[in-house]
Amino acid sequence: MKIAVQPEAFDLGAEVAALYRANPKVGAVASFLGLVRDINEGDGVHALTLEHYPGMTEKALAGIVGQAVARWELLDVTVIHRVGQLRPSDPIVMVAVASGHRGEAFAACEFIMDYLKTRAPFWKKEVTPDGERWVEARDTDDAAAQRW
Amino acid sequence: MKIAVQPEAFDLGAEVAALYRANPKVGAVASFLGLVRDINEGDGVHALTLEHYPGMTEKALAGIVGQAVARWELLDVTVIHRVGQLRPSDPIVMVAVASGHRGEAFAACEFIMDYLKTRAPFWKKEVTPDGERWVEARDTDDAAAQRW
Amino acid sequence: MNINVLYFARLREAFGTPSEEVELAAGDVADLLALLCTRGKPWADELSGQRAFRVAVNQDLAGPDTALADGDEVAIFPPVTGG
Amino acid sequence: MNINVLYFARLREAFGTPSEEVELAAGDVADLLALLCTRGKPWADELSGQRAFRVAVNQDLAGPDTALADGDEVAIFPPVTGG
Repeated sequence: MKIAVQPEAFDLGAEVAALYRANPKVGAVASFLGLVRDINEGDGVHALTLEHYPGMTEKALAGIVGQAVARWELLDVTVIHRVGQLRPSDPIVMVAVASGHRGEAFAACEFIMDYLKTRAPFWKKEVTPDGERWVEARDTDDAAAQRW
Repeated sequence: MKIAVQPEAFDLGAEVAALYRANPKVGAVASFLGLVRDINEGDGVHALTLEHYPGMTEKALAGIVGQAVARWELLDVTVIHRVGQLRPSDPIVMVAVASGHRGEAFAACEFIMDYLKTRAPFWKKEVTPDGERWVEARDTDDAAAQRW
Repeated sequence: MNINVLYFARLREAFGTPSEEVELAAGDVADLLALLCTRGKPWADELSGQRAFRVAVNQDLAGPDTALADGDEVAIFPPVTGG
Repeated sequence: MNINVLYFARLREAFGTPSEEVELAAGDVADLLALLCTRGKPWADELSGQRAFRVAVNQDLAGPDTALADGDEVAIFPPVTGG
């Protein structure tokens, strides 16, 4: 398991390869990459700042991954979330889940993202032509997390 | 859209980057990587040969991707499936789906894999200590495809 | 009419050929399969319904009542196992 | 008892501080929030229930009836928006 909160960019391909190279029992890796969009709620986004709660962030992510490992037969999981200043098309978060078969990898990857979106203490502030603003939480994210 | 059937290896990270670099509206990329497992049905697998039906393979994959594009709001899709000789831990297939939001990217990626597994004309032959054998189709794959 | 019949994977090996031309009176996929089964083993073993197989007509998955026309490409193969 | 209270994101800006020590008689999260609301604006605007917020006690998400002990770290923040 690898959980990281960092300002630096990450390499999705290298992280996925690290999950299967060491373990020939891995038959499936489902992964997710979240990126800064230039349009949010109709306004152009020039930049994004990601604030977090150091200490709780890592604890929350480890708790979410632990729930996934308890629920599905997984071989390995990597979660990396960036903080600090980001620009449109910059990767923000990646989740990659290795398993023997695809159903469990897909379910666990989506579960981790849905829980991360509602339970991990990160906050986005956007810079738009009208100035800075905190991103509002989306009701659809609560609904997504409540499915599980 | 990119659909390829090839003996050559592919680069998951580069393929995912190609999906979002050109389009700042992409907020989410869900991807799947399928790999050769060294254990299938309890026997060690030394090598795998992937046979396909040239012509129909590409047509079937394009049809599956077309159904996904009609059903979800997607920005781009890449499907690459390898054929020929492969070894344990070699990547076999990748599907990557770019969208504005994660729910559609996850659903379409899993849909494409479930349909590919039951409708795209590829066949696996394994080399085990007991000799060669054709892999049998799994009932769970039919069940997975029938969900959609 | 003439039908170009292709076999893949286990069926290619069982029948010992990747393809053949089959002459068939007007009919559908079920008629073609019935004709092949009249040859006896291994055709009847594989195509009479005890073992699972799939059929594609002109590279689209097809059912037993899909009509056939002269020059059609009909592929017969085991359930797929890619991905 | 003394509670170390942390604020994040919009609430950190609204209250003009990332953290403070708050002295509280024995109680739970609801008691702490009620004490902060007695200060009036902007505390009452943000924490009296009209706007959504979340509370974590010692870095775990907590509800209003979570009991507090001396030295606890209580964080109050808007609904999260990462990922």
